[in-house]
Amino acid sequence: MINLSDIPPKGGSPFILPMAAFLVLLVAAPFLVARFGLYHYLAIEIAIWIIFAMGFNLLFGYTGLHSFGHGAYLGIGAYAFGLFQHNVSISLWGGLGAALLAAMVAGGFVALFLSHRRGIYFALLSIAFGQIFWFSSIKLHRITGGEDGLLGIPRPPLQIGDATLALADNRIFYGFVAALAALVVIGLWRVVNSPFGRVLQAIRQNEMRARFVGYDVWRWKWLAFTISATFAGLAGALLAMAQNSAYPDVMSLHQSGLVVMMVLVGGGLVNFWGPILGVLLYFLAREVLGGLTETWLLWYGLMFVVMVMVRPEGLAGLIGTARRREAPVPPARIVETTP
Amino acid sequence: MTLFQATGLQKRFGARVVLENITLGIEEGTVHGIMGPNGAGKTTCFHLLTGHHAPDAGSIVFAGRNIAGLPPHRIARLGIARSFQIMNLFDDTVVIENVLLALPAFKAQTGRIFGNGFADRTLIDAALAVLDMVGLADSAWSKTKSLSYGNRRALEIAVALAAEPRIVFLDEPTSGLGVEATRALAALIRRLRTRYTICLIEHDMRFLFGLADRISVIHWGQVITEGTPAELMANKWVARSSLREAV
Amino acid sequence: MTRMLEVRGLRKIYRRGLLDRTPTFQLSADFAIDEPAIVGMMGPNGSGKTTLFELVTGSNAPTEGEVLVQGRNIHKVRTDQRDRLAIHYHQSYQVRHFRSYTPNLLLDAAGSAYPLVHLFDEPQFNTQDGYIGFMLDFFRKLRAQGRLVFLCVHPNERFHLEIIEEICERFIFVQKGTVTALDTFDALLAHEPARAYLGTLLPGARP
Amino acid sequence: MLNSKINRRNLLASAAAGGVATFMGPWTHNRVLAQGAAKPIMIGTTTDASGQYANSGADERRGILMAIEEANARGGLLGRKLVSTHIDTETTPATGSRVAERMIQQEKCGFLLGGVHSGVANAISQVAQKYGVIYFNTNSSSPTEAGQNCHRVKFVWDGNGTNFAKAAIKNSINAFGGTFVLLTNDYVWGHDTARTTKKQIAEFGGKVLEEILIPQGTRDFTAALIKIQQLKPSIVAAAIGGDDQKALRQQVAQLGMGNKPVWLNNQQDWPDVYGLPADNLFGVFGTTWYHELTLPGVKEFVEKYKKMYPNEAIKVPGNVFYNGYMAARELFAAIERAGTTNNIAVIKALEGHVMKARDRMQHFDAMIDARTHQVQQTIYLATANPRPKDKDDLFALLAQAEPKDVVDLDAPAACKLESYEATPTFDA
Amino acid sequence: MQSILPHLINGLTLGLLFALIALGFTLIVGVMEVINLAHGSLFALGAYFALTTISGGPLATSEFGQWWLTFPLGTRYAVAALVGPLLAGLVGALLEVCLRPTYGKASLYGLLLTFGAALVLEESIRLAWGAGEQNLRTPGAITGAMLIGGMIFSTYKVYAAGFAILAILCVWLFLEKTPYGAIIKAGAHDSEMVRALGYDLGRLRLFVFGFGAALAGLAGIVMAPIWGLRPHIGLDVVIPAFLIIVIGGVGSFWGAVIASLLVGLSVGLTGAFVPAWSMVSMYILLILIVGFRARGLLGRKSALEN
Repeated sequence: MINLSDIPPKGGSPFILPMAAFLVLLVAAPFLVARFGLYHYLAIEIAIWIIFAMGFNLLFGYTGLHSFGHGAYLGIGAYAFGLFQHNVSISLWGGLGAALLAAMVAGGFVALFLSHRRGIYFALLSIAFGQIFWFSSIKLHRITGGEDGLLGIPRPPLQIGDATLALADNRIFYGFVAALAALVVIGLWRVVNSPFGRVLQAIRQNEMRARFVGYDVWRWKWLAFTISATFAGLAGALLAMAQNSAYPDVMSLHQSGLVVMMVLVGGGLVNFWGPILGVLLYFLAREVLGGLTETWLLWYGLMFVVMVMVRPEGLAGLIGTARRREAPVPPARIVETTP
Repeated sequence: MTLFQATGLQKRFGARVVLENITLGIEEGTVHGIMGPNGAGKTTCFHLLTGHHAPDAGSIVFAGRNIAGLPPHRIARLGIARSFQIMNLFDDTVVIENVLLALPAFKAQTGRIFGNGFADRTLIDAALAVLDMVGLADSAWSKTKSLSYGNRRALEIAVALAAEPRIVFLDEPTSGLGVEATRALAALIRRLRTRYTICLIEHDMRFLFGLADRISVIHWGQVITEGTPAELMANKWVARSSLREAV
Repeated sequence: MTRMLEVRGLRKIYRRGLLDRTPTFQLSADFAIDEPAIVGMMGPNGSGKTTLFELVTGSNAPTEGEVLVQGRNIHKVRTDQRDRLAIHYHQSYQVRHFRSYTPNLLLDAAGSAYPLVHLFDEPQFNTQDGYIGFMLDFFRKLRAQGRLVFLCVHPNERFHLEIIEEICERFIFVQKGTVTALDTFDALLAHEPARAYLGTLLPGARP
Repeated sequence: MLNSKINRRNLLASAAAGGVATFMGPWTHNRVLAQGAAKPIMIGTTTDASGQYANSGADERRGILMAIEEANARGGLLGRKLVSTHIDTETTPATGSRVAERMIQQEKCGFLLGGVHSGVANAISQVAQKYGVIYFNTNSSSPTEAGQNCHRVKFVWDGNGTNFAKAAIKNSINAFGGTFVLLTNDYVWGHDTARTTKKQIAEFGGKVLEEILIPQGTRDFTAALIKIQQLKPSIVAAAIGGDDQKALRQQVAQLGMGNKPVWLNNQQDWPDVYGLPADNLFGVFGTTWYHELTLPGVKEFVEKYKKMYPNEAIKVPGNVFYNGYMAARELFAAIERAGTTNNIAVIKALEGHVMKARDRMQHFDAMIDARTHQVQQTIYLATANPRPKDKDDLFALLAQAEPKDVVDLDAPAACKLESYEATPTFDA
Repeated sequence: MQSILPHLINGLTLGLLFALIALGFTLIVGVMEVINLAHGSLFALGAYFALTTISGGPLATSEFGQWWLTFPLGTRYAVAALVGPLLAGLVGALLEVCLRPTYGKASLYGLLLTFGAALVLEESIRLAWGAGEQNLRTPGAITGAMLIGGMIFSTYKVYAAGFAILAILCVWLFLEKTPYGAIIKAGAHDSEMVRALGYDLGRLRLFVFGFGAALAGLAGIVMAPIWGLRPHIGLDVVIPAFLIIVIGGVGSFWGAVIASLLVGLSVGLTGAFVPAWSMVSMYILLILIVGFRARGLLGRKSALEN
């Protein structure tokens, strides 16, 4: 396996080419979708899934914990946001705060059970908890609206100081989501390169060694799970705003499997940018293939199978292999460029 | 002064008693050897001493404190470092990162979720110094995977030393090494013995007899005998064996 | 005073099958050892040494008779505590596999924290590595601590006999299921089946 | 069958219309549209092609397509051709949301039709309301669709749980006795339907012995069936949907429990029962239409279906197809009545509109309720046909209820339609 | 007061059927340490192939088809019960070939590949047989109902449970009492040893995967008359199978059987007393058991832990 973030020459500095490319893409997206005959709402959904997938990859790719029930925290965020609007007050920041808190608490609770487990037992328990959340979201229909979903969730206006910006229009809302996505991606880039992120990666590489070097692995795994659940909660809140509703389906095993698929196809196991590539590929494939054939999932599934067979590192791995042919950075320079 | 004292350790796995009544003491500043034939329980004993397994009975006192049953990371933070027999490194990264992760100065700042873990020049220097001790400073920025077998062994030791331990446990450091590398390793341990207390599990008895101050022999899950190399050599059957040439 | 080990009217009969009751192998033993000692045991392959060890440690049930370790019938001791009375070492590890059809709840406690009888089944003696010396030290240490040590050897080199002579105080010779206790090394050498078994290793015989 | 030839042809045709737009981008598309006065009216069919209601989704879509083809054969609407586009809503509300956004924003659809799953229908209608695009919920029978979740732009075409319960309970108590066990799917539709059922039972002097909640996704009903045997009710009123219903039906048939006690199922959608053995069709259930109704026009309608879809697994039209067809046809009629595609004008043309029984091939006139936007129509009670004419003749009709007798009286209070002013104007 | 006995019987029956479903899954997991998420799709495939065999499928109108349809349903059903698993087994073998590049890599890859394969198989079923509900007909002799202690039980379910017991015993005997079983078990514990003994590990894996897939197909044929048959039924199957494996402990045959019975009992009993929670009860069971026993009931150490 290739390292997720080979020690970067400028270690953790956000001023790098891929970051610039990502930000440009984020800004250009509304124009690009129109240019390719797609629609704004798609750009919103992609940006939300980027937040979700990137947060998920902190757990999946960086810490090496294979959660298959992460959709649950997306859903919890969405419901928390909606319930806050319905029952507390119409407030953007309040709703986002509630969503983050709810997902963090739920993730933190589940992580108590999961952190001591490894491999398939971890995966299965994560599925079991995900299913229970999913099931509860349908079962508690008095609160959640059951399988019809929690409807009529408003998009509260964005208030910063005295300035107010209505988010009802998809274009403006996209701007808001994109800004958050940019913050999340920059933030995560800093996190994975920070001492904190280094320890997570060390745990992925060799849990036993990390323990004997003196890290309380259990606590670190708990933290990673909780943090990534919190990111999912943020994505969930934005999704609730985008759809004006919160639905139980996003919590289903199927959807949780999708994010794993996206992250893997994109190359999240080997590259920071992998999840973004995966999300883009999935959504574009769905729009383009889905517009041509109703059996697009068959083709996407086939592509996925072939990918796992021949190129399990995913898209980013493909790009990475091409790049690694270039000469490696001389070590001396790496040290020197750090202040 | 006895830095590390294990008394009456017992370990069962299901119905199987793997270790029985293990008692050994390690004096500060010495090299203590543990030897025994294959399958005699050496590695399990090692796992017990370093906290990988908790003993079913008995006590382990390190610097006046009973550490039996503590989780490995707590034991590690008390100043006990170990290497592994099956090499156990952070393989997806570069050599220096293995050492960095073990530095107490790095551990102190792992709460930082922003910023660069490698921006701190003093950390890098400290890690390089440790690598230099085992002769790996030149490979600091190479991929861990690309290291030769002998260098990986050296890195195992470097990771253990980076934690600035009071006692270092080395699990069969010579296994798989050639004559030349073994000799280099012996030289390295001789250099280290002035700074650390060392406990070595070894299969290679010549290596051990040449280095250790005291040796415990483990067989059938028990300490069957113990003494200085000279005391052990006094036995006529030992004197008849090829060990005689080692000392 | 209780005897260290008493093997009383012990018989083990293996039969061909459930229906065909023809005995295929029989072992009978009747001996007692009162004091801590190092006992050498010998006998040709298939003579029943390992069966005798298993019977003494309680991992094999006798057809009749009993084995008393310090007065306790080992077959009536809880299976998870039998190794506190007698223990069977197989080359480099310990055998702790017991079978009993009576639940442990109904059985007695061992009443000992460390095995009283140690049975070493053909330890690997190799002059090269020096472990012989450590092992012999260990046997002596056990004896000094008041334990009974059985040492089963299958001598095929002369130094094996040297080891036996050096360390063993008493001997047991097993031949075709018959167990003979012998008090001294000389008695062993005088025992006719033993002589036949040792053959060329005997002092004075031509190698 | 979803992917048989005729369907695929339609699919490709619509893909050609939608697909071209996809690749050329809306610029090209818009330029073409801007030039001609005869720009086509885009109709979005938001039917499920996968998931739990894939089969029903395909059937209602066939109905919609048949109505479109008829309208185009007559020269289109207001001199404009009708072009349909379809995207799979996957029986998933979140997908419905996205599909609606795409239909309106990218495909420039002026009208959306199709919906079986109430969650999907709600998701679509929320988006539709946001843009002011008229949406026809063709086949979802949750009472909330015309109650708390109603919208100014949404019209609900199917009879709902309340309608069926009202048609069935009184008759059943008189005929079979008054002790009930309720089998309720543990989600919104199940609970809503059960609530009405309980109310009806109380009103007509029946008694509920127990309500057994069945989680969605239940495959084995033995535990519930054992309980029913132990409780010995005279009637089991089941509100079980989709796949669960199919599994239940097979297991009840296996046990031979289909006749005693009497089973009152809610509506049985034709695609769900078509092709099943006769003993799977026990009990009394509701429907809005049947292809063997002895009413004028039915024969011709069935012939037309057979001609258009000769290779379908479903050989005759059923209630789901019928709803899809009728909804689309009435939409087009309303556009013509309004003389414009302006959404408010079309909505006003639809509200309160009375559809003649003869046109709808039902026993009584139907009406689009202006307060709830639900079509109030004839409800038929049916049971398995003991003497079928042919293998498609599955139902024996027992009775028909007049719309006024089965209307949901609570719905208008629950339904708060948005005002015309609060509904964005939209011209297709 | 309702009697609890019928519910216990029902729970155990359900458990046996779950065991039948999980049988092929546990075999593959045990030997190859691959979580086969396509298990449910192979289950569905087996039933669909049987369906087509019974009805004659595309050949129904040909001369051969007409001749075939003259046979009584019982005969055609019996043939279908052979053909279905066989074809499912072949698809399984094909899947194993696709899996080969993932051997020696993290177990995640095998799991993901089979996840993709499940997607592909389900969509293929939809293409080939349509999205609608299908009905697998069973011979008259095993349909209908029987009275046990005053309660009606489905005759078919009793047969199915009996068949499940038979299948469990056959697989167990095969694993325990035949040399093939010995090799397969050796493969589960130590693939090096299998190689050292001179067996072709590739062929062994192919066989085990095919065999496991065939068992899945067989379970599909047995379960289809009870659960019905639709393209997406795979998910209803693979999740219980997955849970059972983990509750029972990876690699333990009897662990899986015991776990199946536990899951059956929990679903059956909650179905009787708190029916709304019956579907989720198996997850709660999993959390309770795996929460306390890291490797399930009878699990041993496995590469899947990493």
